[in-house]
Amino acid sequence: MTEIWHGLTKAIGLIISLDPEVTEIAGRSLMISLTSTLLTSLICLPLGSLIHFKQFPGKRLVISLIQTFFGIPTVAIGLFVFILFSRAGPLGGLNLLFTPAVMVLGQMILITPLLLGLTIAALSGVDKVIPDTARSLGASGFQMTIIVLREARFAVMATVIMGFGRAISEVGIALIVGGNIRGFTRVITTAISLETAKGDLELSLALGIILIFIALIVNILLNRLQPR
Amino acid sequence: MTEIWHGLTKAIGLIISLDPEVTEIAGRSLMISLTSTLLTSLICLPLGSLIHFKQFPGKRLVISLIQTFFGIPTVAIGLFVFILFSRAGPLGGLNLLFTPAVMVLGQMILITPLLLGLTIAALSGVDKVIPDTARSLGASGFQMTIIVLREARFAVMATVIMGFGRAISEVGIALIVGGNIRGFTRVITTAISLETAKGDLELSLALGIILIFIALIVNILLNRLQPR
Amino acid sequence: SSPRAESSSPLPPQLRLRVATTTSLYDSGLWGYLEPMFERKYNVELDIMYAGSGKALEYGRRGDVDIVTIHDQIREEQFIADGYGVRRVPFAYNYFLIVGPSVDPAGIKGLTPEAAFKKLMETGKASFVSRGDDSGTHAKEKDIWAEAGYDYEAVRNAGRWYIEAGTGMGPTLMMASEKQAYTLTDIGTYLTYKGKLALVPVVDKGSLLLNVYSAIALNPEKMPQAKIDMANNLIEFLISPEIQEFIGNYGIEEYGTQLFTPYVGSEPE
Amino acid sequence: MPLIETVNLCQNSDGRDILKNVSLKVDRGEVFALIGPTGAGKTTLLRLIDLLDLPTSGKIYFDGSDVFESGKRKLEARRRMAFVLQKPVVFNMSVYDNIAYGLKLRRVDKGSIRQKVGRILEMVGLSTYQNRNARTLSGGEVQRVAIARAIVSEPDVLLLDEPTANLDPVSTAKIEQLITDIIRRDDTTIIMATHDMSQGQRLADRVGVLLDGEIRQTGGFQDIFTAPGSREVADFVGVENIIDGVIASNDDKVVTIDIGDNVIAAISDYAVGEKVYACIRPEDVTLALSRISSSARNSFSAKITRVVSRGQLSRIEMDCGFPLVALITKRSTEELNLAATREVYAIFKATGVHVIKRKSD
Amino acid sequence: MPLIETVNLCQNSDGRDILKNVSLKVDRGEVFALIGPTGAGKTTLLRLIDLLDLPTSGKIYFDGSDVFESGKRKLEARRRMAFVLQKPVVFNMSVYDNIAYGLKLRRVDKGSIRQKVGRILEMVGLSTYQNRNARTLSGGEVQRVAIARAIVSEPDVLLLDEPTANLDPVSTAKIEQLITDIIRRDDTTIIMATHDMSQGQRLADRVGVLLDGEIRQTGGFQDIFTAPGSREVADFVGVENIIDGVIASNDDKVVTIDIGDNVIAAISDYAVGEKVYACIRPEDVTLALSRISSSARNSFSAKITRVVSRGQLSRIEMDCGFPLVALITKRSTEELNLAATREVYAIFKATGVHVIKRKSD
Ligand SMILES: Nc1ncnc2c1ncn2[C@@H]1O[C@H](COP(=O)(O)OP(=O)(O)OP(=O)(O)O)[C@@H](O)[C@H]1O
Ligand SMILES: Nc1ncnc2c1ncn2[C@@H]1O[C@H](COP(=O)(O)OP(=O)(O)OP(=O)(O)O)[C@@H](O)[C@H]1O
Ligand SMILES: [Mg+2]
Ligand SMILES: [Mg+2]
Repeated sequence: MTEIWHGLTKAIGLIISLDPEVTEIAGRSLMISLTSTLLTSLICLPLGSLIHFKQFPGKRLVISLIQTFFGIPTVAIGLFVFILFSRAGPLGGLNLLFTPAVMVLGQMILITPLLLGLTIAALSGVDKVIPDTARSLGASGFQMTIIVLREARFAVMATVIMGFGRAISEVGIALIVGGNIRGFTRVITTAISLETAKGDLELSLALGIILIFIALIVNILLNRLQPR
Repeated sequence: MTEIWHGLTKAIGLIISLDPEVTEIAGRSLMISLTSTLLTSLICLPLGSLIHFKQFPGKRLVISLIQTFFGIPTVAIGLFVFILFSRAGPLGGLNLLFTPAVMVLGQMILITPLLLGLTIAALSGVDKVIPDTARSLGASGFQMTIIVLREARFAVMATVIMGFGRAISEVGIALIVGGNIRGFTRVITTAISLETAKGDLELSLALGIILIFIALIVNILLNRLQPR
Repeated sequence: SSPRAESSSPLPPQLRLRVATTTSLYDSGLWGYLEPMFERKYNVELDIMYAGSGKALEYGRRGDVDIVTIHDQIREEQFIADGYGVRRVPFAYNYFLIVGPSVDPAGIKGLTPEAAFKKLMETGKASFVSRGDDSGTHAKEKDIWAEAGYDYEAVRNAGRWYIEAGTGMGPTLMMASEKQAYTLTDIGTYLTYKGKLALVPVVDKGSLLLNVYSAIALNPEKMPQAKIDMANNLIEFLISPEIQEFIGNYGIEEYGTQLFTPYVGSEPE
Repeated sequence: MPLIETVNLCQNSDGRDILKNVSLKVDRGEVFALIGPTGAGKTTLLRLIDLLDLPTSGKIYFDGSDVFESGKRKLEARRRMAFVLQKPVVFNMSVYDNIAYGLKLRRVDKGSIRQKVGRILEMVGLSTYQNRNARTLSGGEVQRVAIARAIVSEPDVLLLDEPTANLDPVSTAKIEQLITDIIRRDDTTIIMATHDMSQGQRLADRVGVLLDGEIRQTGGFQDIFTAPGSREVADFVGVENIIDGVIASNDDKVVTIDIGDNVIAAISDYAVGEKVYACIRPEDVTLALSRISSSARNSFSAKITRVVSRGQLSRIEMDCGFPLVALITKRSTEELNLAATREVYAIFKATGVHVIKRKSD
Repeated sequence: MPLIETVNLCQNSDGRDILKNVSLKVDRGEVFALIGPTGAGKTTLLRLIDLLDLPTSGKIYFDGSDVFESGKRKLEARRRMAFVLQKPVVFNMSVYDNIAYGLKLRRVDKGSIRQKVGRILEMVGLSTYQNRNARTLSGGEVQRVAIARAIVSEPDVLLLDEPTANLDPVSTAKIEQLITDIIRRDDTTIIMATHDMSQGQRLADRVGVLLDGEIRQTGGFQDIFTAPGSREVADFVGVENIIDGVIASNDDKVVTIDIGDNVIAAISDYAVGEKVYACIRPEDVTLALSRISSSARNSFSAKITRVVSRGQLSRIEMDCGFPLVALITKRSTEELNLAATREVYAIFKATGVHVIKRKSD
């Protein structure tokens, strides 16, 4: 257990001393995962609402598929994106492999089913009378979506926070398509996996604690955004 | 892109031929993740409801913390459990390291914040009048919880499916505390990571596709459980 | 694809022997063949954990395994000096390679490793991907830099051409191939990945590239639970003539070249 | 041209016909009341008119054009209407924001919003509540917010589903006043569903009786009230005395109806031998303690079986050989000292009897 | 011993006093109606009595014991009550399962459940709907399910919050009949909140007037109706004529009240010089075209300012030097040909005037 205490004190030490390497890695993690969460939210909140409100044949199946892709392993997504962007792959010409941009993309693929599925779940809890009332007052489809998302704001915000958590904590994609290049694509999770491979469990734990700390701050800030 | 097609055909081949090693690994993945999801659901659905319904000081903070732990990286949990159960650790005497049991435990830790947080989010969507009505008809706290969970069944089921997806797709814990021992603790995700390390991308993708296939079947079966 | 899927029901712990092995031995598939042979011979269940050398030794220090098989001589000796291991028993070796694009942009083909590294540093154009993960391979790379006369920290900060990947051998090779860069690799991993790589061996000679695999049983004085007898059985097994011969022939059929040279009887000079 | 016209609207759900061929025309500026018992389909019809649901078949014309032509047309039409739903809900925001919502959707500028919402808050008496979260309001307060929210955007058509169901008499009077003002000032077209027939009478120009998914009768309130077209409508509008009979004589439209042991005089066109119902509204029956001479043609000796108080009125149930119910003021009940078992005379005019043809079944 | 007693219940929310020192006693088998305008606190009080919320202060005794003693006691007490909420919701399950829910909670055996639910479905007229998902029901149908669900478990205490707000007159009559049956058969104690004063009158033994969070008056319906204890209560129970005055003479309780230009005769104990309100119920005012001699002491010449129709009654607003409102039958309105600007005589008895002391402010 001493490692855990050491990890904790080491984490506190690294945070307090603003260790430059850790700060840089943490900043990159935050940037990449915030970007992917934001972009995915912009796509998935409206899209999820659309799926929730529209009646169409095969709707149940679509929802089942979305929920199923909750369970896609990050390595599989990582490989898929890797193949796509590798020199021999169809998008190889973009020269994006082993860059933060492609890590964002991979994370977006990862959290898309999650954000879609949870948006639909969040909306399923809202009283049916709410969208009817909005429409009766003249709301267009989009305006109705907005107010219903607003009514379900607690669950919607949980969805976004959840998506961010998933993005910032995943390692498979970051490792495979980012490559864990020091000073360029190394993020906290890939750094942890490196330190673990090296056998430095304390530093790994310290980095894990720092990650949680970042998540906590983001969570608090996101919750501030939520209208009362 | 050819790798993706090859992966797909290989996956189909492995499924159709019921390849004994793949079947064994898939069965183990399923067993471990179903067990952890089931146990965690049994704890977290009632506990999440309790947190939702009880008013207590610091409630907002507790919920924020739960949501924050959405973002804990699997490696960190893996290391924590590893240190706990390693011979030098406090529970080393139990001799559980590198066994499926400890993998279940690790997955339970991983999905606990998720199930708690999403249960609370799911319940937040239910009209406040529903629990009042239940209580006015004589429901005890527990009975009220049941009916409210039932009213939010879509979101609750999404929560459970989501938890299962997270459990079966994670690799950090399985690798660190399970050790990916062939014939004993190897699950699909650790097998994928091994094949990736070995450079067999096609087999990795095939295993990823099989994982999704399993998730789909579980999803459909779970959705069947859901009352109309 | 498995020779032994049906006997998968777990045995009680006292009949299990735990081995932590370095990745290259595992990924090459060698252990996949040795494991059932040993199990049959000694009626024991082998649990094989693969990891980088650093982590494998950490498993050993924590007492979570009974024996380690790795390739990092300095740390191995330290491990024994610290009292964790009994003795170091080399059982196989091969040579590292420097691989790179076939056009050889830095013009290092045929040089000694230390001369090749010197040239890389001086031209500063052709990229080099380093494992950067404190693995045995990474340790070897650092040795070469030292031998070439550079301080490793200076190398790390020499410029964008020096890429620290911080991952395993396979991904490092893939990255080097994608970036058309040089890298240092063990021969086993290179051969398994060869089909996916646009890289060729450019430097494959020089005593510095020697890569020795050895087995260390855990010291029962420090780790009373360590199964020293069975660990010794495994060591004996590894250096027994039949297995030494098997190791020497392993992979020739698949890759067209020898992966490992048996240590016993043909020790490197 | 009617502002709203429905043609053969049908709604079918889970194999049940909820609406059957509903054809209605409502003119600009008209106030139309839909009345009908619980489950008749009032809400379903209003939802269709507000274009919230799609009918199984049939057409809806708004201002002369088919609204189902395009999604855009639907939104345009809906923006000219406002609907106060039967189960009013408020959004989880302040009372002010709830009421301002429709205006914001229409991109009204902030200043006008403030002014309009301020005025309407005043009108519904919720000014002091404007910053409260609307979720904490009482049932009646929610209903007032819902009404305010609907009328603040000055719609051409106002759809009201039981607008005062949760309100006490004083608030009801206020809301009715509000609606009356809107009718006067803005020439708003109103379609309302109400259980409260007197509300229908007070506010509506025309009434449609919806029974079991069908519009059975439309017309002025008084017409329907005094001359229901069928037994079912008569039942629903509270004609409690419906007596089976056969026309026994017809002397220049003054008929006598044979109801078994007795004969009722009435005014009707029906020929002798026609099977009919004689309908007498309870309030058209007067009671006397002695057989007084009057112009009323029908006078029966009766025994009171029950007296039930209904606000300022009393409902007197009697047996005259046939059951008969009268509604008289409480005052008269006290003055005449009416109570069960008392013998009285029940008197009603021939013109007070409405005759409906019985369907032969 | 009262079955339910509240002592100084206070409820405060967001700094507002919603209930202020409410002390009530309701006896076993009694039917108690809470009346009060929207936002008065009726729902809040019923929720406290059903132990759904905790009061800010005060106590509640159920069957003699303090219910807040323990969670278990609360559940026990709550299981002996049933509450039909103002905004009834149904669970997302069949009508049958909705009604059976409370019985299942009490672990009643399947056979009895089937029998009880079957009977109650019959009573509320929803037998054919038993397998429908309750979410698809109409507003009134939902309300009937909610009532059925509450009474099927045969509670000792039934709490009803606006039980017939969504129902048409026929369904209302049916539900009232149901409630009456329950009262008769099971000796159930009932506390109901209602806007519909005539419903209160029909069903309740005793009425409490809740104004602005305070119980202002309790008593028999007739007492409160005819002798409201304060101006606010008078206002609320619909005494539309409330006239400021001062007692000018008192001759053995027959007083004259100086109201400025006129004098009203009344019966009262107050001494000369006391500032009072004279309250006259509109229905106690009769109208005549000529000054007829009668026993009524008060007779004023008046000019009609407005005639409003209220169902079978007409509301006549007049100016007699002071404003006065009368409620008479529509029939009389027609016979007397009453309309705005007509000159009439307004007549009311001294005993029809209720005198309330004015608070000096
Ligand atoms: N989805 C549905 N499936 C089956 N029946 C339905 C569905 N929706 C509504 N109904 C039925 O249609 C009938 C009409 O419902 P509607 O809500 O229009 O009645 P209403 O006249 O507004 O009644 P109320 O006065 O009680 O509000 C009801 O009997 C209702 O149960
Ligand atoms: N959480 C709260 N914060 C502030 N005020 C509240 C809160 N909850 C209720 N109120 C106020 O308390 C008052 C009483 O509410 P209550 O629901 O008891 O009224 P009611 O008598 O049932 O009215 P109605 O007849 O409209 O149903 C209302 O004015 C309401 O706005
Ligand atoms: Mg309705
Ligand atoms: Mg209320």
